[in-house]
Amino acid sequence: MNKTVKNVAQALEGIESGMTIMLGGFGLCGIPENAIKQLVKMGVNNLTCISNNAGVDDYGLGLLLQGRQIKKMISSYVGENDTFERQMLSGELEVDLIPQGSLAERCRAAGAGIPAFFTPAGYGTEVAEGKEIRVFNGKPHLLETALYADFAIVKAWKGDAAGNLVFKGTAMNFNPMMAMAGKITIAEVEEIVPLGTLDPNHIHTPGIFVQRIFQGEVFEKRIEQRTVRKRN
Amino acid sequence: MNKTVKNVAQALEGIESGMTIMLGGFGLCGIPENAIKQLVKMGVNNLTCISNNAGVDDYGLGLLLQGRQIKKMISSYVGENDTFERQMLSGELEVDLIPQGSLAERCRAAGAGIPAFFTPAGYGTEVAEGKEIRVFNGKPHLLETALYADFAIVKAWKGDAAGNLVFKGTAMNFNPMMAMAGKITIAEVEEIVPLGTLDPNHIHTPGIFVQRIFQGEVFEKRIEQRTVRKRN
Amino acid sequence: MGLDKIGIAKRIAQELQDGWYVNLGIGIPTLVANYVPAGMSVEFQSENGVLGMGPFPFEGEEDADLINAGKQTITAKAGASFFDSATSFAMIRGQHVQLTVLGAMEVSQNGDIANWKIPGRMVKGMGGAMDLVASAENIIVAMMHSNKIGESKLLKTCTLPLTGVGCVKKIVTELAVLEIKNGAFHLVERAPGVSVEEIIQKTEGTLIVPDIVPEMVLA
Amino acid sequence: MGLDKIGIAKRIAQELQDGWYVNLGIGIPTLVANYVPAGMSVEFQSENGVLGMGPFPFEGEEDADLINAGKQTITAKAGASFFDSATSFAMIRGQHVQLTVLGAMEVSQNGDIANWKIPGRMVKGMGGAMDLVASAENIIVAMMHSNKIGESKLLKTCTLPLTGVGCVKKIVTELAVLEIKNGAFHLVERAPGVSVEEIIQKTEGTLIVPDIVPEMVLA
Repeated sequence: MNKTVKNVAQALEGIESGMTIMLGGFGLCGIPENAIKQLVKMGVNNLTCISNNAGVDDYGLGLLLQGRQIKKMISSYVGENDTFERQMLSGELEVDLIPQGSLAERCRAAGAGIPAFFTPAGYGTEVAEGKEIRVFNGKPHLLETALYADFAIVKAWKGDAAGNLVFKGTAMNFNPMMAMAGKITIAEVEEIVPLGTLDPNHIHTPGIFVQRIFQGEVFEKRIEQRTVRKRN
Repeated sequence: MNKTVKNVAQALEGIESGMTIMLGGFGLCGIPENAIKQLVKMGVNNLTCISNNAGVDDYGLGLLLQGRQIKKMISSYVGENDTFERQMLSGELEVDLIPQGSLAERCRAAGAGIPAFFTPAGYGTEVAEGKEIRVFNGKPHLLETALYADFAIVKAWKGDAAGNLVFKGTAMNFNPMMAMAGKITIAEVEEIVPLGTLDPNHIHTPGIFVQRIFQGEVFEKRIEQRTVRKRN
Repeated sequence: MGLDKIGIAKRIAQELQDGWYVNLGIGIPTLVANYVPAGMSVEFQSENGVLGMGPFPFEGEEDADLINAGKQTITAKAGASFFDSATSFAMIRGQHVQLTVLGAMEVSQNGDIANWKIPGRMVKGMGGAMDLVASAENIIVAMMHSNKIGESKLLKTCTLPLTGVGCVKKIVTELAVLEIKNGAFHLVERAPGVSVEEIIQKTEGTLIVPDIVPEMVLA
Repeated sequence: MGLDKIGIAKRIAQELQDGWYVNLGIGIPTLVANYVPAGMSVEFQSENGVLGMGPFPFEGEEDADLINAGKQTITAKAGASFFDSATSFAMIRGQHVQLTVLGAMEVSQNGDIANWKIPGRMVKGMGGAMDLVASAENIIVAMMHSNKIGESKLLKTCTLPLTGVGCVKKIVTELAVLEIKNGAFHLVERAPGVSVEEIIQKTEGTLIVPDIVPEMVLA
């Protein structure tokens, strides 16, 4: 099974305005930056984007916000982005804020055929409004439902033609669950390696969850908060 | 944090008659064989064992069945064990049979703080009796609850003093979820390697889920169905 | 008369499609892997945690840590992956597996299947079968048309405890290929040399027989 | 008067216990990692997917693929592990993390906490805070006693949208250590040189003051 496509344009074929798209990453770490640039180029709009964060003003999902391509964001944390806050407070951008653990689990649930589950996160807060509450082990929990997407776009370190993915460090974050949840999952990788190169014991996302894979052209991999210590 | 204990006896301290114990493995693959032998030696009984299978007559959990140490088995498949079938049909052994995917997910749920979730598995069968049914996406689902255990005993290939575990091949199976679900999780490993040896990108079970780790003395690793092909 | 186990496996292999992920149950279904049409890329998932199963190992190369769901020693192909049971059933429940082939003790004309328990006599457990049949879009049952004492296994209503309801779409037996729709078995093909009359006689459930019932073509 | 941020972090570090896994929020809580008592083994979990965080990297060794939940570049110690967000919150929700330290905009005397939203003015999102406060057995809030315009942040009732209810057990501010029980703040320690009167004056919620309020001892 060869899922390799030759470039980002081919990888993103079929994405249309109005669709729901999941994008991996935490902050700017592990985001599919080549695919995001391509979405800008394609000019699709009215998108519902499911992503933990919304990038910064001029990088990552911030680029799609600047171009007003996003109708609705489903995220857990959207600080660090003034465009975002402005569009949200002015009401031109719909926002659904979800506790980070619930966001991760709701993506996984979609991919795992689990339509709903109970979690304690958000009980007693506005997140619980309209949701079923049930007590387990003496503690109230909310019923949260699976989050599906037309396309999931994830970023991995290495991948192969079978769609197997390996992530590096904390660039893994939401990528594996989103890969599971997309009707069509597109993987952007830094390097496509020959089949058989990846140790089958070390594969983070088995190829079954991935429909298309491409090697990104340029990885800026911008750092949001460069914190260092001096050498003695 | 050094979670290494010097031998299986020390690892299993605190396990008492009447407790609920999870044991990893699928068939005879990836079972904590040293720990099982120690349970025989300890003579604890009235155990509730949660394990996908029940071993064979003279190996794995079959040893505990022979000694009538098990009061109740919670499993998905128990073929290949005559002692088991006899004790079950005679009524001396309580058995709760659970669809394999629900078993895996119920262990994970316990470890993940998710008290219950919906699954389609078992709808319309005796597994659904007494369970809440709800339709999602036009399809009926059952509400399944988390499965907890006093102790979880898992088997890994390699581990370190921090409790990080790496599994090999299909010996992984139920071990990672059970490691998450135990109030106390004991890891039996073939080799304890120095801290820092395991690549943090390749750890299957992060040490936070493991309270004690020991290197097993002897690994028979019996094969249930030896199927081979001839060389040309 | 009719197909042997290999024949059934060969016929089911014709149902495979390029790019599919397939879960094969214990017994006849396992044999399907040997007859993937040339030039077709199909990956086999085993619910104990492997994708990309290869053939049995060469003698002396068996690895106790590498088995399939039938507990048989196997190998892994280039591009294979190992994963835990929760992830494995995420693949199954989440419908990432395109086809499930499994055996059955009984199938009813509305697609119910029973294959895990004979009350008071035999209880092996459902293993992964309940998850598989509740989740898969495509389920093919591979079985003999009749049981050991000659009773039809294609019934109006199952008599044994169910594994799943209304889920079986297609059945391949030693005698025929049948589809289930609108609450009836539909005869699609007959095995070489098997008469329509024999199939009618050995099918207890409602059987719809078209005017022409082609004979299977096996390579 | 009172502690600086480092002082607050040092005082919280005294609450650590050997063998604990700890999640530190953004801001003051992050500083706690620098003051783990000697000889004590504590591992830090960051909800973006790392256990066993080490110090910041040396200049020039920053790795964009290795950050903490505050998006700061970090390092990993020997024995560290990386994992996905679902596994990370399994650790948190499943109570495998023994202590959570986080900041707050408001805390009420029954342990409610608000720290994610000011309606109409600021909405950053709750990030992992709602999962953390709903799950953790031990939650310590690290914050200033008053907000920028001098209003108490220790209230009878929170005015801002809540992050969690009845979950905060302990608060460390620049002025004091307080415990929450039976619907009231209990003064446990005062910062060096801070008077009980000042703490009373700056606490809007019900404050129980014992006869003797020891001064914090900071190394």
